Amino acid sequence: MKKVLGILILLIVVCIITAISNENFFSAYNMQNVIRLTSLFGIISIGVAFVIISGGIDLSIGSVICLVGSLLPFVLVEKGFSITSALLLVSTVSIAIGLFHGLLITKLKLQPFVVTLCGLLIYRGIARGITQDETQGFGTAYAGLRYLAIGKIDLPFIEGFKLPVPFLIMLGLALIAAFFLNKTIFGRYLKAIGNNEVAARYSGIKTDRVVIMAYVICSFLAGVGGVLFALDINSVQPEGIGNFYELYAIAAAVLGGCSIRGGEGSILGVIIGAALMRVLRNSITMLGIPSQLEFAIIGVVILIGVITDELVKNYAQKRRALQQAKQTSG
Amino acid sequence: MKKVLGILILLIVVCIITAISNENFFSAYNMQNVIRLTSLFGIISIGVAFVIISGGIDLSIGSVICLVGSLLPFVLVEKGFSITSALLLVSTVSIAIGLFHGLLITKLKLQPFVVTLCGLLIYRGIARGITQDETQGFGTAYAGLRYLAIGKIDLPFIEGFKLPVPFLIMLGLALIAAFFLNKTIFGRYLKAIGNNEVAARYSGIKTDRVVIMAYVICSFLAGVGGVLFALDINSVQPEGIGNFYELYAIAAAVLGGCSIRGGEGSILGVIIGAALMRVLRNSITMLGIPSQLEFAIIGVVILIGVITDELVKNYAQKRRALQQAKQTSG
Amino acid sequence: NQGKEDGKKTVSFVTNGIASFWVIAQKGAEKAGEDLDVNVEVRMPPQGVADQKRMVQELLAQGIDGIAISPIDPDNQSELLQEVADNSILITQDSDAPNSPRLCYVGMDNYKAGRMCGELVKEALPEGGEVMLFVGRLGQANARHRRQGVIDELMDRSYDNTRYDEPDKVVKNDKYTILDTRLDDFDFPQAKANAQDAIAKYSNLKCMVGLFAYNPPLCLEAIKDAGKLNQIKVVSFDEDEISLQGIVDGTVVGTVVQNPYRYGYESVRILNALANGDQSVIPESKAILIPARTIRKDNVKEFWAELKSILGDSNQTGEKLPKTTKTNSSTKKNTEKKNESTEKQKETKADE
Amino acid sequence: MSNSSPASPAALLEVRNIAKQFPGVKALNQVSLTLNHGEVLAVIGENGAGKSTLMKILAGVQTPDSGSLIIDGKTVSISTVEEALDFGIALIHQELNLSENLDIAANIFLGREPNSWGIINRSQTDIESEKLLKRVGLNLAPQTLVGLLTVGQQQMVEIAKALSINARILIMDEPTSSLSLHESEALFAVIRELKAQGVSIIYISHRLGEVNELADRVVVLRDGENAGDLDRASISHDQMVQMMVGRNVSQFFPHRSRQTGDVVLEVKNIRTPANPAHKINFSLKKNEIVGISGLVGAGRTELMQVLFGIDAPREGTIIVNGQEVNIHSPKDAIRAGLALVPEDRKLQGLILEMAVRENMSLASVSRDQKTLGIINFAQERNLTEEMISAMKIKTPNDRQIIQFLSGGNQQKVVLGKWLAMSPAVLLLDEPTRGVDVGAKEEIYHLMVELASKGMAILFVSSDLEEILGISDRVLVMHEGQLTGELSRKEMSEESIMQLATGQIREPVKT
Ligand SMILES: Nc1ncnc2c1ncn2[C@@H]1O[C@H](COP(=O)(O)OP(=O)(O)OP(=O)(O)O)[C@@H](O)[C@H]1O
Ligand SMILES: Nc1ncnc2c1ncn2[C@@H]1O[C@H](COP(=O)(O)OP(=O)(O)OP(=O)(O)O)[C@@H](O)[C@H]1O
Ligand SMILES: O[C@@H]1[C@@H](O)[C@H](O)OC[C@H]1O
Ligand SMILES: [Mg+2]
Ligand SMILES: [Mg+2]
Repeated sequence: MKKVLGILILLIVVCIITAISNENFFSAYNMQNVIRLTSLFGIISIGVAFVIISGGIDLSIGSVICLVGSLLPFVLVEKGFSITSALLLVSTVSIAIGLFHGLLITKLKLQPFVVTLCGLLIYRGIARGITQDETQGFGTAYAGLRYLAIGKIDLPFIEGFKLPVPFLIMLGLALIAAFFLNKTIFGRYLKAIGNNEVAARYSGIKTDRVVIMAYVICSFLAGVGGVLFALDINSVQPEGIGNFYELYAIAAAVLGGCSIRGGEGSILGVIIGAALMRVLRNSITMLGIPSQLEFAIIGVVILIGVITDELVKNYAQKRRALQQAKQTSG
Repeated sequence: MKKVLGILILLIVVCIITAISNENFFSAYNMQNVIRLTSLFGIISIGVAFVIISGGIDLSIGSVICLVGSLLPFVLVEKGFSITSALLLVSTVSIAIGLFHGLLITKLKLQPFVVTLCGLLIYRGIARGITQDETQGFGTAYAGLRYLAIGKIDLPFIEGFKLPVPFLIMLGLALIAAFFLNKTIFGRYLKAIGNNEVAARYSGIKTDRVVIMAYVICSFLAGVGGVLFALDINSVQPEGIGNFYELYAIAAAVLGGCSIRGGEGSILGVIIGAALMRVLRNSITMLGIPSQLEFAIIGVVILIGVITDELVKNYAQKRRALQQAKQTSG
Repeated sequence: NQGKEDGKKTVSFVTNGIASFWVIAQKGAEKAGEDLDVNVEVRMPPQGVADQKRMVQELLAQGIDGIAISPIDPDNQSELLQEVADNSILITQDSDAPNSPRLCYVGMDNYKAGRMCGELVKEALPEGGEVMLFVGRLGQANARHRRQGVIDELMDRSYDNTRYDEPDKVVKNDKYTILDTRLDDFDFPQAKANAQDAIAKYSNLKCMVGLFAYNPPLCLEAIKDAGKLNQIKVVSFDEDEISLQGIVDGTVVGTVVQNPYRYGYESVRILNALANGDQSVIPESKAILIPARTIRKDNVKEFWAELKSILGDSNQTGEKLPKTTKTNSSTKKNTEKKNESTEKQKETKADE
Repeated sequence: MSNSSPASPAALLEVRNIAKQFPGVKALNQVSLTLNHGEVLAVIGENGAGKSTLMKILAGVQTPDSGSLIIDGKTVSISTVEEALDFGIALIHQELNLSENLDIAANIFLGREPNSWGIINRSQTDIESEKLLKRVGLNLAPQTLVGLLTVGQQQMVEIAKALSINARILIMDEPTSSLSLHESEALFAVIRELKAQGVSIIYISHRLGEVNELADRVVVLRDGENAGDLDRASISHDQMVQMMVGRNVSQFFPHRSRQTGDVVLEVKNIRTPANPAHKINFSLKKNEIVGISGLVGAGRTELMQVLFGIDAPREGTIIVNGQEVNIHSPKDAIRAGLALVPEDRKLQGLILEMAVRENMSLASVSRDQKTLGIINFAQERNLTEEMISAMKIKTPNDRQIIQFLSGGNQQKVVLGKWLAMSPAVLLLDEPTRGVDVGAKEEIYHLMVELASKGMAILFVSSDLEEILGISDRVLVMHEGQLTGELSRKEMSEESIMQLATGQIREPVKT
């Protein structure tokens, strides 16, 4: 909880500043949008968090989003698949990608950075090849399916505000993810491996399986993200969609307390990290800052975030060590 | 040398296949272009190799290229700087960026991945802010300066073929880099730190300085790359230039035998890696493969490269160990 | 190239990026290739100027017979264009480079098209109001010209395509306020988010102008989502299906369309003729202007049908297609640099 | 060849003709041994003899190339850790293997969490961990993060973890190498208790005293082969050494009194960051060998690290050769004439992927540089060759990658690296940890030789035998405090232990 506090405060501060300078920030409409996008980015960030906790990295998720996001409308609209078989297909594809990464990393002992960098190049290439770079969309059809991404649900007590459906999806996934991470053997193993793979192996853990599972989860959630992004924007340009999303997701995870060294991370933190990234981009518009400076500002805020985090952590560690010393000597 | 062999063979194979199917591949004109681009990418890859050998990573170089590449024409053309002061300015900027990264990584102990990811966002943002997203160029002026990037030198014996000037720049930088890496204390320290930073510190090495130096070299060479890219294309779009170049540079370094774990790497290998990346893209056009598939193919080739490399390395290690056993027991 | 041996020429069509817009152009180019028995290579550089340069040089290395290019940054690309002219045949399309040694230009005037777009805004908001612009990148010359055209039209300024309003300043007169231009770098989710953010921020926003093909549909999504279909008008550029449907439904005021299919077709036709030594294809004006057209509710069905037939089965429509535009008149207008919006409007209608 | 013991009906485990080839090394060649019910079997041998490899095979971490394992008379195959656990075999590895980000309970039950449908039963692990911690004498809450523990405490957690398995065969690979006498005693008590319960134990150690004290039987390995067995009656120090090394190691502790010279190092009122409550004062003379003794976590390493500039002291002064020196980094320390052979060879001492030559010159390369930072390769080669012959380092050549050398030879390279700097004061932190008898002897001789040539040597050791064996004087620490100083005459196991457990005593004037 403590780890999450810093970033939560940062999020609140950004919200307050923006709200003060523009009252529309807290309008139901704007909040709905921010929440919907936070949910989409949150979902892919949860996936990447699993991989980061296992001590790996996944640079390919932007391209997985691209591949899945292009394939879905492509097979539905151009190839006439049924919704079920289309969803089945894209799930299979994303899971297969994760499996592929996991196998190369565990069995061939390739570096995650390198494997997923190649993935980044390959999957987008495949998407572009299949679609011939043509923009894919659902036209005006598939309203039911699109409800998953753009639907909203009335809340009983709050006037005007409706909850975007992706938020519920994200919430469900986040709860499951948090449960897995904190309460199950899998989560325990994942953290152990991220911290010390050899120790985990010597304890009889089948580390390869756990690591592969992490990559599968990551790619699968990227696939879910790809589906939702496609349904949301209804217009997927294979060349452009998802570019750099891996970096946003990693940034969200790191902001949320995942250590790139592995072994550490909380799902709540990751969601807050993703929210901070989205709120920032929203705030930049709300505050009337030119688009050009958007990324510079996001970069600076992340940097400030991790620097403060580091300083606070150092301080906390020193205090804790001191207390510990007292305890043992006492 | 052995490490470089595999990738060299791959490069030659790709060249031969392309040349067989399209005689123009080996035409003087095409070779000049391939060599010029190889040189530009080679320069930035050398920089990133230093950081990788130190055990770090630099994700920001594409944005450094963008910042420097936009600043140079901006201050020359719009602000009327002299060539000397403009070059001085961009060198200072790129060195300052490296220093900034190095200090955050060594003194504040931030993760290189995170620091340079923020850099990736920030520097491009700054470039876009300064230039207001306007495309920057030198127009028809600055022919002398532009000679650095587009000039060609007659070779005494080879008819028709002229050597692009960037190749000479790259060659010079590569020789200096190889010298530093292999013949000087700095290079020795860098490799030691990449393998085991703690042991290096315990041996009296000021590891922070060496690491900072690696980041400075990397940013500086990215800056040199930025200058040359700008002079070459003469038209710098701040939001587009250099996107993903960090990944190409890292891929070239990894292909060339740098281990992402640090401690290992050869400059010759990196240059060959960069050449392979460029030749591949050229070949794809020459072979008439649709450009959509370009990245997919590059990704697959890199993957095959690292997989074979891994397999060969394993095999070689086994053999070497066997020989050693004979020696020690004999 | 295999083409060389059987005497077939090979020409290339180089775009400024990747977009469905260009896919239509590609169809046109390929159709011309078929009709005229010439090899066509279409190249779409995904990463801007550097990529474009590389692709062009690779084409030159292959000994290409002619290149029709949409230069991303014509002023600064003069050397590359010179290189093409020296080693092959150079024409420009979509975006012109008048100071280059190009033999001819196929396309429209983006500044002028921008002004047409501005007229649509005026039609949408006769009383005036707050307007937002959305576009992928401002680094691209055509985007800048379009944007400037819209602004100048709304500000009732003179016809001057060298003007440039800094993107971070609000431009306004007593009627219209152009609040901002938001960029998305071809990141579609962000393009939609930009539209949503604008709706959230400006409660008095009256009109959204999407300057790249994908922008208007995403603006429309955002407006629908916000339940503001009656309050915020969308003015569109290009012929995305959703934009066209929007015009049919009345949710989009209108769109300014180019004719990318014809850019492709004409480019190949001219290159082929030039490569075979036929100079007569080049008009005196050195420009084959295929002017932008304004599509409104009254002509959208007709236009859409035409578009569908082009894309659906180009074999049949090949004949119907060249609704040849007599370009001379419009070229003159163009050179007059006059801001006669009503006249131009008539002219575009006459094109139909 | 191997003299495999005859299969006795009482045998719980039989290892028959196990062979294991590593790339380049025949780690095990037809090795056999027998383990009976309820016995403590010690396995000894020099560094690289193959002890750990054999144990890893038993624990399912590695698979043998040939040979068979027989448990309860049945031939079995063990190819994973899980299978080994199923047979009741647990291994405490030579190196610590804990996840520092998890708490004690999580580490103890890692891989064997009590669970229903994958959901961990947290309260159960806490309760059981608490019991186990009491058993090994560790007074900590099960919820404490392992990363916060000292090395010794972590080792005790490893032991608790092994106990939790309720193994029939418990293998301990050098469990005491990071334990001090005190903790070692606690461990021995646990071992005896287990033995009484009928658990069979395989015990590996380089500390022959312990072996003597604990073992029912000893199996000796040499160069990956059986070198003989000893039963309880014939276990003796000399006999073990003889079998391990293949020769008599005479004069094991070569103490000779030397004339001491001037004071070289003076430490005044130093307060270390880990133990800021206490000020440390002592001095060191030329030609002197001073040992620092104490229990695990007594703050000895911390003191060495402060002296060498790894950690900054809270306050105090360090005086070398009469001059106060400012030490903020190892570089400063080196300049002042200090050198440190650190505690953890692999982590702090060596660049494992580099050659012997490059490791040897790592400290001196900047001093010996030609102009402009260019490495003087000839000088480097000469230096390395000199050291290799002077210290009798066993390596095919100076280009050998150092990780392929045995522990003792690696340690000599680390020593050589510092001797090349001709330091006035040599700091050694556990210089013989994990080093076999043969190499140990050579290191002791080297220390004595260096001291007689005028070097001042300060060495930390948890091995009381060697402290008593070669120090001219001993400093004893307890929880960060220097509790006393004993002259050669005064030192004994008892007097040291008194101080090490916190009974302060007036320093003796020398
Ligand atoms: N994974 C491995 N790969 C290659 N060689 C190995 C490996 N593990 C051990 N060896 C080699 O096998 C031999 C036996 O090593 P082992 O660790 O079993 O020795 P040991 O008797 O435990 O020594 P020590 O007393 O130093 O712990 C050594 O030469 C060692 O270098
Ligand atoms: N860098 C550090 N930060 C905080 N505490 C530390 C640090 N290093 C050591 N300590 C603590 O200081 C105390 C002394 O540890 P130190 O390692 O110096 O003891 P030691 O006598 O050398 O024992 P060992 O046999 O474990 O090496 C221990 O409680 C340890 O946990
Ligand atoms: O230049 C093209 C432009 O005309 C169209 O509107 O959008 C895509 C661009 O590439
Ligand atoms: Mg061992
Ligand atoms: Mg110690």
